[in-house]
Amino acid sequence: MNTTTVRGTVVIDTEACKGCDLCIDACPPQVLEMTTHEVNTRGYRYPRLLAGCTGCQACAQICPDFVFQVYKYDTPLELPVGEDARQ
Amino acid sequence: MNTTTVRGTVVIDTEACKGCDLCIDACPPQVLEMTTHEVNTRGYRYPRLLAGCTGCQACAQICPDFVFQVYKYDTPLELPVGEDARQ
Amino acid sequence: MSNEWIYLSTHAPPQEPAALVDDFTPSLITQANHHLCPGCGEPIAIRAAMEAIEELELAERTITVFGIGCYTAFAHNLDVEVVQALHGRAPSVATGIKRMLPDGFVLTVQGDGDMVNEGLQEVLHAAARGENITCLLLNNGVFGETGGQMTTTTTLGQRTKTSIEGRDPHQHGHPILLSDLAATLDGAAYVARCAVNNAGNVARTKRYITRAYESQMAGAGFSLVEILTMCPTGWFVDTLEGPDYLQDTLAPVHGIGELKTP
Amino acid sequence: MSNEWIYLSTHAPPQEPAALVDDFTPSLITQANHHLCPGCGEPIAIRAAMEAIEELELAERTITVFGIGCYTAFAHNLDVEVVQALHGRAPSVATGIKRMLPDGFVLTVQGDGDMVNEGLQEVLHAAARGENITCLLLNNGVFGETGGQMTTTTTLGQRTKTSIEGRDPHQHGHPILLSDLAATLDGAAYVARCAVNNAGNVARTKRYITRAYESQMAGAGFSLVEILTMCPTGWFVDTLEGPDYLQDTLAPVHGIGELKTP
Amino acid sequence: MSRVEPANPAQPMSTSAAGERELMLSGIGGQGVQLAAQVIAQGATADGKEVLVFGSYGGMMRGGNTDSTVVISNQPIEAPPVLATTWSAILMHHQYWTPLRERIRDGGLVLVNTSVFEDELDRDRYQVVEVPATDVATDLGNPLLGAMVMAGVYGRTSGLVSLEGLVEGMRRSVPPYRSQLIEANEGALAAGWEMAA
Amino acid sequence: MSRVEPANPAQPMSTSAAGERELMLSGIGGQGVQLAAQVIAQGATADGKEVLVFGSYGGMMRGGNTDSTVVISNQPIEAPPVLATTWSAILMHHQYWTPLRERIRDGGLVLVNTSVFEDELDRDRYQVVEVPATDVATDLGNPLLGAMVMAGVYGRTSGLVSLEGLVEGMRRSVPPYRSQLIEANEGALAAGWEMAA
Amino acid sequence: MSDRALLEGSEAMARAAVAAGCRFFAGYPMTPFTELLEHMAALLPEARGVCMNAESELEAVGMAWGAATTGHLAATGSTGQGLSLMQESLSEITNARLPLVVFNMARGQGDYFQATRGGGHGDYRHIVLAPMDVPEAVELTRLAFELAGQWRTPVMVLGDYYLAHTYQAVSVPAIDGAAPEVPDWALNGSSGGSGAARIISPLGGGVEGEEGFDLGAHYAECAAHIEAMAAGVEPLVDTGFCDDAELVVAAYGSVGKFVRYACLGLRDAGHRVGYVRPITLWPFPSEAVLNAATGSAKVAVYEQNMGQMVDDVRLATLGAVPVEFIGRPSWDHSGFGIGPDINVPDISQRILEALS
Amino acid sequence: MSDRALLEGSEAMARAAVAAGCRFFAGYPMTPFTELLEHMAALLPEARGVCMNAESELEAVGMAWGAATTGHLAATGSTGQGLSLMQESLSEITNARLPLVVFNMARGQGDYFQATRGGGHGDYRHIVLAPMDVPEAVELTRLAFELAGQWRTPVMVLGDYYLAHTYQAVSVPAIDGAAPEVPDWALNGSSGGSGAARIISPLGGGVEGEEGFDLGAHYAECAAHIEAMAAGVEPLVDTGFCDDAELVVAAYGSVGKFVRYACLGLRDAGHRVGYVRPITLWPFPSEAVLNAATGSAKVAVYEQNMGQMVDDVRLATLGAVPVEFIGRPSWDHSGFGIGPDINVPDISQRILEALS
Ligand SMILES: Cc1ncc(C[n+]2csc(CCOP(=O)(O)OP(=O)(O)O)c2C)c(N)n1
Ligand SMILES: Cc1ncc(C[n+]2csc(CCOP(=O)(O)OP(=O)(O)O)c2C)c(N)n1
Ligand code: SF4
Ligand code: SF4
Ligand code: SF4
Ligand code: SF4
Ligand code: SF4
Ligand code: SF4
Ligand SMILES: [Mg+2]
Ligand SMILES: [Mg+2]
Repeated sequence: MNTTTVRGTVVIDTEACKGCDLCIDACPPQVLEMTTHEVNTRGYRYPRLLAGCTGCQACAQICPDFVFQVYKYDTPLELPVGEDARQ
Repeated sequence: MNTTTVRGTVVIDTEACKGCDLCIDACPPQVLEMTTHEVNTRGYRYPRLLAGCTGCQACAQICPDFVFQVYKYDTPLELPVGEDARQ
Repeated sequence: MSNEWIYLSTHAPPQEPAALVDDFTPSLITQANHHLCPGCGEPIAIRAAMEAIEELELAERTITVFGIGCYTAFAHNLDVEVVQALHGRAPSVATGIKRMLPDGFVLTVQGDGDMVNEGLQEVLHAAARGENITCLLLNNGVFGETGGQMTTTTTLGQRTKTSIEGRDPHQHGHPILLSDLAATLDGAAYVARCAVNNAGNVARTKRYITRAYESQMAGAGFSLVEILTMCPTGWFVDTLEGPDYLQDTLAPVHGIGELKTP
Repeated sequence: MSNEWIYLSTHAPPQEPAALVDDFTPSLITQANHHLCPGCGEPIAIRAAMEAIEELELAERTITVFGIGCYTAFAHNLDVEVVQALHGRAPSVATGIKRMLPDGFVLTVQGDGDMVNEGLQEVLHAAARGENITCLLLNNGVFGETGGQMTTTTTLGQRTKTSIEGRDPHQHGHPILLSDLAATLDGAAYVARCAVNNAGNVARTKRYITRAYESQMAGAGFSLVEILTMCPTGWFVDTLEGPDYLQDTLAPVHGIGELKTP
Repeated sequence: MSRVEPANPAQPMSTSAAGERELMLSGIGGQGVQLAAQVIAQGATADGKEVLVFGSYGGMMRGGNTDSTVVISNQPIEAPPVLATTWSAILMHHQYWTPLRERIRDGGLVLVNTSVFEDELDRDRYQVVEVPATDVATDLGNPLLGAMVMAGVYGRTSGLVSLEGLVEGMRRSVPPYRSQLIEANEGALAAGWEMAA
Repeated sequence: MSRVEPANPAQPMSTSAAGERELMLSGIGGQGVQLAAQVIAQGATADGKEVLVFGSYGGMMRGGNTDSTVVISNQPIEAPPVLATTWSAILMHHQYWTPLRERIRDGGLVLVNTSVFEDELDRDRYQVVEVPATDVATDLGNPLLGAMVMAGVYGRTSGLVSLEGLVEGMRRSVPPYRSQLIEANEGALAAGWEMAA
Repeated sequence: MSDRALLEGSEAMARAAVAAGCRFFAGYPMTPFTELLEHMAALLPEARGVCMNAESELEAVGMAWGAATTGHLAATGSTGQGLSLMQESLSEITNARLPLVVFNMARGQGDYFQATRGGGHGDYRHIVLAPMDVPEAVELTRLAFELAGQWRTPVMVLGDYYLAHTYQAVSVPAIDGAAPEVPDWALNGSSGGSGAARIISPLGGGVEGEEGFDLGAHYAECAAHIEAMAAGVEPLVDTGFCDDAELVVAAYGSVGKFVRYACLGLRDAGHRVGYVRPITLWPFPSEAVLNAATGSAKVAVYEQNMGQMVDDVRLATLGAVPVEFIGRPSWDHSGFGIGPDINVPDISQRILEALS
Repeated sequence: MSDRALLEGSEAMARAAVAAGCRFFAGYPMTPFTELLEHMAALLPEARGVCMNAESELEAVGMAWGAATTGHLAATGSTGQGLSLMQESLSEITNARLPLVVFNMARGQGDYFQATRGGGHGDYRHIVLAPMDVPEAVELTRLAFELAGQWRTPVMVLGDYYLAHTYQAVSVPAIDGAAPEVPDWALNGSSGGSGAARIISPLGGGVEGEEGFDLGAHYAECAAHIEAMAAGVEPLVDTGFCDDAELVVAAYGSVGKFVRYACLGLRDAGHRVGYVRPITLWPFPSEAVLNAATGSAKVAVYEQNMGQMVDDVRLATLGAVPVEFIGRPSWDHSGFGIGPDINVPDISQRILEALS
């Protein structure tokens, strides 16, 4: 089945997000995507994570509102992608 | 007898002079000389003119106290110099 | 939506063994929540400046002098000692501090309105004196705090609240390239310009700031890091467009790179 | 004395037919007698500035804005219109005048203390704006009026009342070369530096001043002529030594020549 | 202007402020509350009335609170920009309305946006006019027109602004780059005016 | 210092200023008038007296007027820096002395530099001591020492400064780069002191 | 429909300024002055005038100084800190005898002393006008330019955040682009070479046939001119219900409008209170204040500060009536001078306490 | 022979400052302040202190501000124009609660309002001490640093040309190079990283657990502090012959010494005149002035200006005794504030006129 190596992950404080989109372009593997309709209580859209995070911290470094917590896995995971990700 | 060509001359307002010496070096033909003992009412030594002025205005241009009036003779004079100048 | 399932959970730390490499609230910032606008570049720059202090272990000898601008909100939100100066006057205040605490690490945080408009004389005199302090210029080409009016660093053609038709050299004059100007002064040891409009530039910003700090600690003299920051609100553009606007409007004039090193 | 007879009479105009080419009181100066010190370079520079106005026939459209320094004595001694500004503030005042009288000819006369200390920001902002005015800097490297203290243009090693051991870069910082700094600004059209310490330099000074005036009248933008002037009193040297002191102390650092032409 | 006549005791003004009618609007950012206040105020001005408006806006944050005060009168306004009580109110949203609750005077007029508003009203103290403004606006094709609908209703029920005034006021208030909305706004004002019939 | 005690009426000072002795010096630039004033004042200070000096100097011009006022007392000085009258005077030159003429009080003490001074003195109003100061100084090898000679004479005739005081005062007053003159100055002071014998 | 317009205070003042002949403005942004600057920038070009985005307040006041020497009506302004930076120039512009209008959009009322005593060095005063609302601001702006030109002196219009940001329906005279004619003392270069070229200097004019000037004489003239203004400028004041008032409340500016409204309410409730609202703060309407106070049992002064105008009220009454200060500084988080205490109930309460 | 020295006022004040623990000074030359700056530059290095030749007054006061945050006693100063330029900072330094001594070597007495009301924006006051001569200046300089440290506020020493350039025999305490100990509020970087890093700001400290600050609360504290100083700082005054005086003359500073001397002479001549000389100008010694005035028929105020302190005298007496202003601005050509009128006969004459 299709998998991808995942070296890291992030915790996203969606309530702190102001929906500026800066993190989306900043993410090298492009694994961040903004919500299209969902907004936080202040009415802002926020990012969500796809499989493939490298834990590079780019999102955290550029986020003006300190929304990200970044983790690096001690040992990388192999996660299914595409249809295979469906449980 | 020894003469020199004199193209111009100056009138010196000795009372306006503050004895700074700037005109002496400024005079290209070096025909200005400071008094050694004589001073004006304010106690300043002042310049005097030897034969040979060219009317170049250098002294007037550099004098901080506007002491000089400069004339250019319509036709240059020949004035005796050295012992010959003695009447 | 249909393919919601492709997203990973990001609500809590991972179950799997993993190392926390970046926490929500950056080092030496007291609390993450602040009132600056969405997409503002200033918090990014301030984060880099604080992380560099932490990494060089300068926190316990640092005094940061703030100018007046939007960034001033962070004066009361840092875990390093702070002196709040008046608009434009930070370099003189920093001078008084550094002269009395030669072993201290003294920093100023100022904007373009603060440093290049109101305080141009202060920073240039400090640079000429070779004052051993580090000044950070957050340059967004506008007075953000007061609503996006033209500053001396606004580039030609740039539209601001007070240059609606775009900055016109005949009416509004030419922009001042502060770093280039300061670099010509003998007292200036380290001068560099960078930006926070993309991940690479953010990393570079932190690198330059670190070098500036090192040069102060080495007693090399005056150091300045100019950081081009996004101001979507003052530029009247969407937050998403901020980075490109910076690249296309400010960066071509205020060129990025190290202008002077010790 | 023995050879008194060698001197010509200089008490009255010559008997022989002759043309008056330079009168006691220079053009556009009201009266020759003034209270500046013996050997001061400032009256020489001001004479050149006024003669250039006369020669370009600008007298009836000139407004001269004076800063505060010894030269201020001439503010009340000129036959051109004058506005007395505060210490350091002349360029902004000149700006207000020029903007309201675009066809006027607007000049500032300032010293190094006035323009490079108190008013550095004013002149640089005016230059960056490309303000179509001409600024004359009478640079003697000291505050003459207040007794010869160090200014920002004082050269390294130069002894002044406040740098008794000579200017030390660590304690007093480095000199600012104003013309070099201003020349880097896009709004500056004509920038030149000269001196009045000998006849040749006085002539050159008048030449540069004339070019600066012409560039303003051509609407080229900001023009600046820096004139190195003797201040024997502030330098604590004999008037006779003034010119050489200038040559050896100021001129090597504040280099003479045209830095920028339209 | 008699106020700037040289020193001499002015005539007592008795109850010169009696004719003043206050309106306070409350809602959240993005609901068009400030625009509605402007439209009503500009409209009353166009009608030749004396008008005062003082708005506060909770920063740039989307979803922040926003409120505004309008005073309309036939004589020079005596009221200062900040008022303790009001004769009428427009409630676009409940989130930040609590401070306003106590300020509404007995016998006053309250317009409430029933499409969104979720809270109790002291219906015994003042007249409540229920307006499903956001719904009506959505039917008109744009939920953001809700504030315009409210303005229309307010003009008629309060009797302080004519429909012509409101339309003129709206034209004066809409920024050029929004001019494409003028027609829709006019429709919403008219709709509100009709509802109040 | 009782003057800066907190608010309460100070004791009347009766004639506390009675013991004060004033000296005004007048001359032209280059005669050493300011130095003489300093030497006398420094001398009195060294003697433990209360002293005040206020000098004016007519600009940088050589030959400009120069004058100075010195007040000496055994109690804190009540006199302000500018005085209308004086008990004593030292006249080094006549050029600018006119304003001083009227200021000398009856019964005062006037030292005049007869080598240069050319004007009338109201000898009936005050005691005049004639001192050919410049000549004496020239004999001592330097005409510029005239002021020192005068200081010496003044110290003794006025009884306000001791010779030791004058010498000490002179040492304190002479700038370092003039230290080679100290010996000559001391001689001139002594010579003046002797003349007054 | 009338031709009147609903204008924000800042815009109304800007229109009134240009309508009054103002042709030069220079300023630097600062809340609540910023909008006035922006409106001047938008309006002046229409009238063939100049508005400069000065790089700082020091440069703004310098530019206005220069423009004023050309005889065109010039203005500048700022807020708090910015006004402080201008003090050196404001003092010397007065000695240079130049007309200038200064819009002081203050934060709170802590700057009364600076405005009325002159915060700069030296012995000068400015005419100070303090409107309570937008219509009055329009009228006083016109008056400010009139007085500045008439007396050749800086005139300050003292406003605040409330005034800057309140919209009111007002009619402002139309702006005619006509170039206002220029007074004879103005500079334009033309007197150069005449042997008697004009000079405008805070040190005074030159002395005939001499280098330099006579400072003593010039400062004496300046002092005489200040005294002439103190005597010649009719101070404006607004009073109400004072004839039979037990308590007279004094207040100025926007806060004065709150106090005035509070008094209205208290009157309707039957309390014998009156008010006196100085509109001209210098020269202070001492006579009117004394008249208003006379017959009352007490004067209460309400200011949004620690008590500054209260000095002028005491100097006006010199003990004739007891004077009590009932104000206090009041600031919300914004720092713009909006006062949580500045509301009618609180003010009425303080007045009632003073009354009892 | 004694250890006392004959010192020019400027030097005596400089020595007194360093002896009082001053370790930082920054200034820009201006007559008659220049010599004080030059003497500080010569003296401070001896005491391991720092003296900066600031490039302007704005930079001088900024440098002093910074130095003050480190807890070392700092001072600056200037004259007229220079003081005006410092007003913005002097106002905000007060709100930042920093000790600072400001040597205001004024030209004439036209700057009394600026000194006592605060020429800057906002609602602040400085303690102001005005010596009449060199010995008093030495004592008040010491006191100024003491009060600045005690109250954490700027304290101004107000002098003039006469004070700066008069030599008097004085004994100034010796300078000990010992580093004075530093107060606990001072910054040195050490609290960084502790989770509660110190901040010194004119806007006040931060709010626990929140971004930002509470301006309303801070300004209220500042106001309370000013009131505490007004009540807690004991104002100094010098009075003489007031008990049985028909006329009491009020004056301050150097001019006060002329007036004092004139009164001495008039007393000896049998005239029933007394004098009151406020030494502390803020807080003003109102009680002492009232006491001095009580019983007299009139108070005459002599100032070298158009009348400024006269307001404080009137506020102190509130009509209890008639107050007449008998001063006037007086300037010679130098512009340094030397007054041709400032001499004992003229002053005595004015006093006699007021007496009759
Ligand atoms: C002396 C003074 N003038 C004006 C202001 C008003 N003011 C506050 S912030 C600001 C603009 C700041 O611009 P900048 O430094 O570029 O910071 P930004 O807001 O762009 O981040 C101004 C003009 C002030 N606080 N002080
Ligand atoms: C704001 C201000 N600060 C200080 C002064 C005092 N001051 C008068 S002239 C002068 C120095 C002028 O130096 P410069 O401009 O070089 O002229 P110079 O005397 O050397 O010819 C100073 C500091 C002043 N007049 N105004
Ligand atoms: S850490 Fe790097 S890879 Fe992971 S989400 Fe952030 S930017 Fe993308
Ligand atoms: S950068 Fe931060 S604030 Fe902006 S969208 Fe991404 S998470 Fe939200
Ligand atoms: S330059 Fe002029 S002032 Fe100097 S010595 Fe010559 S004549 Fe005299
Ligand atoms: S005119 Fe020329 S040549 Fe004649 S004296 Fe002057 S400098 Fe010499
Ligand atoms: S206005 Fe600009 S600089 Fe200020 S917070 Fe908003 S985005 Fe940032
Ligand atoms: S001090 Fe210097 S600059 Fe001033 S007049 Fe004397 S020589 Fe000229
Ligand atoms: Mg900015
Ligand atoms: Mg100079």
